[in-house]
Amino acid sequence: MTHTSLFSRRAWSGIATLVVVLAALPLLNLFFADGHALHVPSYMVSLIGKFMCYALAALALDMVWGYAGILSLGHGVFFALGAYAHGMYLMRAIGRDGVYQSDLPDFMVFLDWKTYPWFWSATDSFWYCIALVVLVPGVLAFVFGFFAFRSRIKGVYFSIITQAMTYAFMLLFFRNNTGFGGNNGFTDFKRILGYSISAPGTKATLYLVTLAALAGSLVLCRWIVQSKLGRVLQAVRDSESRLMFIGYNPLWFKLFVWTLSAVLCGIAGALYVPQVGIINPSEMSPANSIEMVIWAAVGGRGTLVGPIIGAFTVNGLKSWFTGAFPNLWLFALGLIFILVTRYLPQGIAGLAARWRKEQA
Amino acid sequence: ADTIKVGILHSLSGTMAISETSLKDVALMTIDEINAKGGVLGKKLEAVVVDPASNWPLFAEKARGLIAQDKVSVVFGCWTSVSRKSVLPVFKELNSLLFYPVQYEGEELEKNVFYTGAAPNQQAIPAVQYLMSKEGGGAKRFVLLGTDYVYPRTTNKILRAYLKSKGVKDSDIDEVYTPFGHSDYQTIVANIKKFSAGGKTAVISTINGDSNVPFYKELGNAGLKATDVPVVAFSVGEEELRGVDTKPLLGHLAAWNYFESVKNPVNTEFIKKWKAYAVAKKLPNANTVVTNDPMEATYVGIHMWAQAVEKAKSTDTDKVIAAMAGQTFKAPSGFTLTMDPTNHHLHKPVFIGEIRPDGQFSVVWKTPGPVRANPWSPYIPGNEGKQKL
Amino acid sequence: MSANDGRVALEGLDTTHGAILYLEEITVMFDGFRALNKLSLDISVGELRCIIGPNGAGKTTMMDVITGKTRPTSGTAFFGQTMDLSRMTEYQIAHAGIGRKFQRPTIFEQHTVFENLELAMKTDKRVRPTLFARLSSEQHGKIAEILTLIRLNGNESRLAGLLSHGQKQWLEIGMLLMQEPQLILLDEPVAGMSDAETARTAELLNELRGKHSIMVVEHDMAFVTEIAQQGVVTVLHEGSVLAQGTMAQVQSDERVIEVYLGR
Amino acid sequence: MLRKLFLIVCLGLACKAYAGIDPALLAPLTGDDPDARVEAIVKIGALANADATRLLTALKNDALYATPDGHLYIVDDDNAYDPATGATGPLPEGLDGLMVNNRLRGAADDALSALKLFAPDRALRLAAATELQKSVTLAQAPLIEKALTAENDAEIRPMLQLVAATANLQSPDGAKRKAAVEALASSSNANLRPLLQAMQTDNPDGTHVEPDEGVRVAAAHTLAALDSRLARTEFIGNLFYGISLGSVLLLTALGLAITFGLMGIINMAHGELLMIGAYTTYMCQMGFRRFLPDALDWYLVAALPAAFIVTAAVGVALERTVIRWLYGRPLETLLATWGISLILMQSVRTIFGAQNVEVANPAWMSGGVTVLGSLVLAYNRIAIIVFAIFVVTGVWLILNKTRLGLFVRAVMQNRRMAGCVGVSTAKIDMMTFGLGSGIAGLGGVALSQLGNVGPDLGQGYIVDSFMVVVLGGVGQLAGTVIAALGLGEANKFLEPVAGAVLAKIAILIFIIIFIQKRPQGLFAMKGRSAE
Amino acid sequence: MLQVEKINQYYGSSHTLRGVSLELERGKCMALLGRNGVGKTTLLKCLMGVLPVSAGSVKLEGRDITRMAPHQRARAGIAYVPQGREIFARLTVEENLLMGLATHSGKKASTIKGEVYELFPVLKDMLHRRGGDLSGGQQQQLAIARALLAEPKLIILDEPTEGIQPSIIKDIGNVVRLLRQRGDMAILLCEQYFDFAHELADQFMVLSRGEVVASGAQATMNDPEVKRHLAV
Ligand SMILES: Nc1ncnc2c1ncn2[C@@H]1O[C@H](COP(=O)(O)OP(=O)(O)OP(=O)(O)O)[C@@H](O)[C@H]1O
Ligand SMILES: Nc1ncnc2c1ncn2[C@@H]1O[C@H](COP(=O)(O)OP(=O)(O)OP(=O)(O)O)[C@@H](O)[C@H]1O
Ligand SMILES: NC(N)=O
Ligand SMILES: [Mg+2]
Ligand SMILES: [Mg+2]
Repeated sequence: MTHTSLFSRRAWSGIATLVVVLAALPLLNLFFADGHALHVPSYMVSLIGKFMCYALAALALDMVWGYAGILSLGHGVFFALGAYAHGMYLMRAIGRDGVYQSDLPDFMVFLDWKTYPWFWSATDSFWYCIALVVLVPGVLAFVFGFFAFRSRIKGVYFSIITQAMTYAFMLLFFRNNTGFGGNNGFTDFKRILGYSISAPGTKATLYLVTLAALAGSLVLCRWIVQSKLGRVLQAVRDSESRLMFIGYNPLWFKLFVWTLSAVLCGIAGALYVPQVGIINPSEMSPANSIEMVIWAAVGGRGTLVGPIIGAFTVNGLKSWFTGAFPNLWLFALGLIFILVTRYLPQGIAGLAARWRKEQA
Repeated sequence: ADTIKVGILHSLSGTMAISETSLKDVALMTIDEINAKGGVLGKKLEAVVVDPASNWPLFAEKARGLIAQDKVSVVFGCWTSVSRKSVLPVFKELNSLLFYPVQYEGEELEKNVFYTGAAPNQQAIPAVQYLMSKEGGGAKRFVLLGTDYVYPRTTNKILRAYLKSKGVKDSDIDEVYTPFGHSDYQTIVANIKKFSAGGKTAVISTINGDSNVPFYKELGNAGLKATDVPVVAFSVGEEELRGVDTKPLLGHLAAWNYFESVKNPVNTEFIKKWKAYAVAKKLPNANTVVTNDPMEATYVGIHMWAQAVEKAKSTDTDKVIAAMAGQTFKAPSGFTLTMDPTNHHLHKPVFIGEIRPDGQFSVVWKTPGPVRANPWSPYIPGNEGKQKL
Repeated sequence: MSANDGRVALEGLDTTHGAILYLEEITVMFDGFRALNKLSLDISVGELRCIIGPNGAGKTTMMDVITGKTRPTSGTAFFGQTMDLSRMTEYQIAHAGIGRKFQRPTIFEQHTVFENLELAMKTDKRVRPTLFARLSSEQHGKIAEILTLIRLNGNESRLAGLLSHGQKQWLEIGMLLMQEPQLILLDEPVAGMSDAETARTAELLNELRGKHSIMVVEHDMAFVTEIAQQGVVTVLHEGSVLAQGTMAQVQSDERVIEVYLGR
Repeated sequence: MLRKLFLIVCLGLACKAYAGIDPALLAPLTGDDPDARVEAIVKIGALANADATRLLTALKNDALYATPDGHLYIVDDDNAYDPATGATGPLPEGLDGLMVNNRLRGAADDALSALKLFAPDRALRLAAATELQKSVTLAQAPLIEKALTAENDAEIRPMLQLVAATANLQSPDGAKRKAAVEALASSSNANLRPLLQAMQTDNPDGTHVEPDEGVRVAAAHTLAALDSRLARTEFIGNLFYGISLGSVLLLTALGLAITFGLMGIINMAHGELLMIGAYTTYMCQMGFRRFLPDALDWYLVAALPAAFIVTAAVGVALERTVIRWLYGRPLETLLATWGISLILMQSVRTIFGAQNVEVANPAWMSGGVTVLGSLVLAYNRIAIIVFAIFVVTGVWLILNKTRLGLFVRAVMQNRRMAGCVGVSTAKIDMMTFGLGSGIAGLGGVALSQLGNVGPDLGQGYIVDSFMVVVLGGVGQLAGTVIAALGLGEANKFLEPVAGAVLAKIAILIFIIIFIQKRPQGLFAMKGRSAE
Repeated sequence: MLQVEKINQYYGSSHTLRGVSLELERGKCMALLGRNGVGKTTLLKCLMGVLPVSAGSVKLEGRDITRMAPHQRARAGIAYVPQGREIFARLTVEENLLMGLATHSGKKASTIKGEVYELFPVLKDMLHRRGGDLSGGQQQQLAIARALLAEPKLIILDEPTEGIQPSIIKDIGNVVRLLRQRGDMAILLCEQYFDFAHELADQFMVLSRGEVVASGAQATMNDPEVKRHLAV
């Protein structure tokens, strides 16, 4: 029915509690020394920071997949482009502290480049790069989506061309001559806006910004899917042609959510790069994009919260398993994927919904 | 604690598992060996194995976990350059130690890293020198064939500069790249054949592991023999040849700092230990295991680190770094290797081997003694005077 | 292309010549098969036109042409004097004021009955207005009114996919009414309805008569007789018009009896 | 193979049990001086007798051993043959393999091929003539002339004439050079290009490299003729490479065309089914090595049914345990099969190790046939093309000409109704997935003959396979075939121009653009039935 | 022939069929009547096995088939013409007809009897067209033809006249009559078109909200009591 509030009161309080808890982690890390009962290891904080970026990407993917039924197997490219856009600034911010002590990033010195190529111009400005974070994935998605949706490419056909797109970008970025550091990508960042990138305070700030971005995006996405536009999107998913016969042009609706999703994904990438310390073309490999889909599916697509849970669960398990049983973890993870599909068709969020229903 | 923890950071799954898995096993064997002799500083070593799954950001995460959570004193690991680059900032930030056992493109020197594999001058340049020599066939034209990523690109840049300095014209050099996982070498082999019509040609291959088999198969089937167009590879060793039918490869070359076929008591012992270990631990295909260069480099690295800890009487990073300088170790390659006091690279001998039908290499050329590494290739402008930390 | 492209102004319909729809010499070929063969037909403003004809005569195909689903191989189709339907997309045509009920009920199965009606409602259907849309009480009223009319009140929050066949038929008619189109195309609206329901549908159509132009395809002769009244009934056969006239005339036409009604 | 060849040579060159080779000639071979060793080989070659042939062949094949005191033996299984005395005995103490490198091997090759020109066996002479085309020097000209006088074979003779002409290109005699250049007008040997081109150039002092005007003109002619022939060969070569790549793509995609195209399962484990097929091939090879070493060359014949059965069984097991719960939820199959893929890969890694395993081409699939002078069509490639044709035909027949095929298509379109007309849908689902998997297994056999066999084998093909199936139009067998061949050809014609990396990027962009034009793939379903 | 005893069916928590029982003899035709949404289709689906029943039993020739899968029921001799036709859209008309023979084997499985073409001449003309391309009425004819080819013991027809032109409705009526006269088949006909049902049925049953509210012999079908259950 028409929904008047974004979330139920219980959901609001749940989200608020989670945000507070998550926000507390880096502060506990900062203010309690190692060994104190309340100390949160910085390893933990950086891990959760990374997961939040993944969660944002999964949330973005869910907007197109879960609601508009557009399965993208190429969201890695938006994630990576956002990361590269921010990475350009971070590379410039290294200044003369690189191994070649040059104004240019090391890989350019190595390629005998004397000046920045055109697409690097003005990237020493933080705000310009932040604009690129939004613009580059956004414009790519808009142009790609415009032609694809106009040609009425749907279903697997669309999925496969998104895969082709990310694959092509990966190969392009692998080339040294493309100007993005080849397969080593960008790494060894030193500072951001003048602050040391490895300083605890900087890390905590990045973490909190990511948390804010994630929470903000969740609210934004929720607002969108609860609007009439959200219902149109679901109609696109279920019967696009019927929608046309009642006077909607699906092109613009799809393009809107597709572009929005790409931008959110780009922002996720931009937040990811300073926290993880590297961006390289393998983020654009088809398998990485498929993994994003997996996060959303495990969490429960079409639920917004589900993909966030999914990203945390899958990556959390992966982090734990790869350390705890390095030889067997793929069995465990694979089995979990199979069991989720078999027994939790709506993903983890579906489990919660079922549980709630049973309570009622 | 009564143990000293050491981290092992090699991919056990994903694309790099092919190469890295055996390094993990060698590391474990070496640690057992040291423990059997009483450990280090009277304590046993305890290995912490993790799987970064050929995923570069995961490498960084795992490195941080090993250092910060597991509190390891040192990490042995990485294979690809990008994995090393991704963990570097972590080691610097947390001031810990990484031993990197694989040949690489150079252009790097870090206080927190010890490089036990070859720098370009310890592998690539001697190989080309050999090819140009009369013994090596007196090659006049060169195909630089590689997988499209930084290691081949960099190596080839250095080689091109080197060849130019030897008077080879640009038109006599063909640089060709293929994507990762490329498996169709028909066109490239045909082009090599065409190119070789113009004079004695050699192929310098920096093709990454997985593409090598299809490349060599194509080469063999197209009738290009090593006597016509020799191929020298920098990433093909005994381990890679285990998965290849070597009949058509006879006579093609590889350049390394160690071959399993090198005959000396240390190596015999090393091979014996490894084979016994493989059987004891029931490794897959335990009866056919082989040793190779990065395995030797791993072995050497762990021993040197243990020696340095004994010398420093501490596992403290800075003290160990100081103690590493000038460490020596009698290596399976038959030489006593020295850790350079200033550049964190080993002095290593260079061998060039031809592939034998049994998948081993027969050494056809070697340096008289260990060679000092030049991580900053002099063939790259601007590198002069950068050879020290 | 601009965001506004194709959104033909609602006021633009020019019906000065009294006709709302002209089909001229429409031919549709499917791999050599002529589904429509130089079909010419026109419908006046406010007219209720019944179309009958054997299975496969091309009735549905004709509706496909009118709504932009199928492009004619040749011929022209005009909505009013000025709108060339063969150059417009499905949503442009819908927006211009042609609504259609399909032969097989097509509704949004994953949406509730209410949402189906809400989506169909006549309003600005561009992205931004949709994003910020809020139902006014007037619009609420309209939906409630239609719900009662199609007798799905009480079912409004059920998923449409769970309705029975006949209920889906009604929902689709409801959606059509929400659209407030000038020209309504109904493809077998009473198929699968009980006799009582059929009678109600006839009633409804008789009410709508004059307010909208309506084209009805049906095989239920009782129903057609009921709604055609003294109006024109067109008989299609093999892609073109076989006969045309009042129901009585048509029913006694030998050719129509031969190919369609049977003896 | 080589041993047989060697025996024939022996028999051919009059087996008058020669007293052996002069030890003085042999001595340098065990020494350290590379130049002396090469010289020794040339001298031994000049002996032109059976012993020389046997020795040089042994040298080439790493069968030459020496005792620490420098005595040479040819080792053949457990026997040591002394080339100096001709005596055969048990292996002496301390025998060690002679260090042979490419230079020595090359010298032995040259010496041998000149010798083989006189062998009675036609195949040997042909091989020798072919070999000589690659490298022939003026010094060898008299030898070739001599061989020519004795040669009557219709195929070898013209080849030898060309070889002679090539040798004579460097002749000091202008007339001879001109005759040679003219004779070479019909050659397709790319190695001639630099020589002919050199004749067109000037020395630094302004004089012509080729002093004779007539020779220069003739050389220009020959060069043009050669170039056009080479261009044609290259074109045909690209065509062949394209078909070959296309058939590989096809074989890898065909199983997916069934599991994904027909059944709608986004089968991310398809690659792993290919891999299992390849590992089955490996197991067959190992089995033959162990139990039927004499029939090793035929292990592939056993591998085909074995791979089909094993992968089909794996497929059936997967279908019964996982996939069957997911019909009608296609997107979720992606998640489940991804999990399956992880498990299968890790299983193989645990059982066989993370490294690649060795699968050798059988002898009859090694090497290739030379056509148009210089184009080598590899036997394994030809075999795979033929195999692809067989498999496609088979699949087509099953799907379109059998009742099973009809049921398969019906079930995939409307599972519920198929049940209502009496088709056991569960059985058909199982069989269809099994068939698709089995065909993937056959694809794996093919791949094992081209590239490496390792746990990650499938990962390299999964993306391409999906592209092929989708480009062709999901559920359209003919589309899959055309798409595979089209991509293969496009790739192989782009690659020489753009390089492998850019060619790959261009192909991906092409796919994106192509789908814009045909949003339902190459063989789109049209009309109402497509909805 | 067919005995249905007190079957109950639920969609989730909504009780759709409430203790429906019926009995049908060989050679007889039963008309199933009821307003929209009362559960007619649901009942037929339960008989075919497409939907499970939560209680009650279905017997065919004395054999309990309650737990059988649809394909087993088809093999036991039930043929089904579903509402909405459900032809195989991408198979040709001929292949669709061959699917009707799925329960047969041997030569019989590949011969489409000419009778169906006599009954539905249009199918013969369109043998190689894809089923999904046919017009709605043509598809309906195809679905009926497909069911007849199976030579079932019990044929279940869910609104077979929907979308069919009057002359062919008459033909279908004739066929049903013929089948009934042949006496080797039981016919369960769900129909909204009252006159059609009235003309063909031997007995009838009216459903309302999942319950049998009236049933009896054909003669009583026109009773106002019965009609009341059909009115809106
Ligand atoms: N895509 C197509 N390919 C081939 N033939 C088609 C296609 N679409 C429709 N037809 C044929 O065109 C003819 C007209 O079909 P149409 O659906 O318009 O008939 P109709 O008059 O609506 O029939 P009905 O009363 O049965 O609904 C039919 O014979 C049908 O088989
Ligand atoms: N899958 C389903 N889930 C839940 N409810 C359903 C489902 N299918 C049908 N229903 C409901 O069950 C009731 C009976 O539906 P059914 O299709 O059997 O009706 P019917 O008598 O055949 O009607 P009609 O004459 O319109 O075809 C209806 O109220 C319908 O809304
Ligand atoms: N360092 C390498 N071999 O990537
Ligand atoms: Mg119709
Ligand atoms: Mg019904």
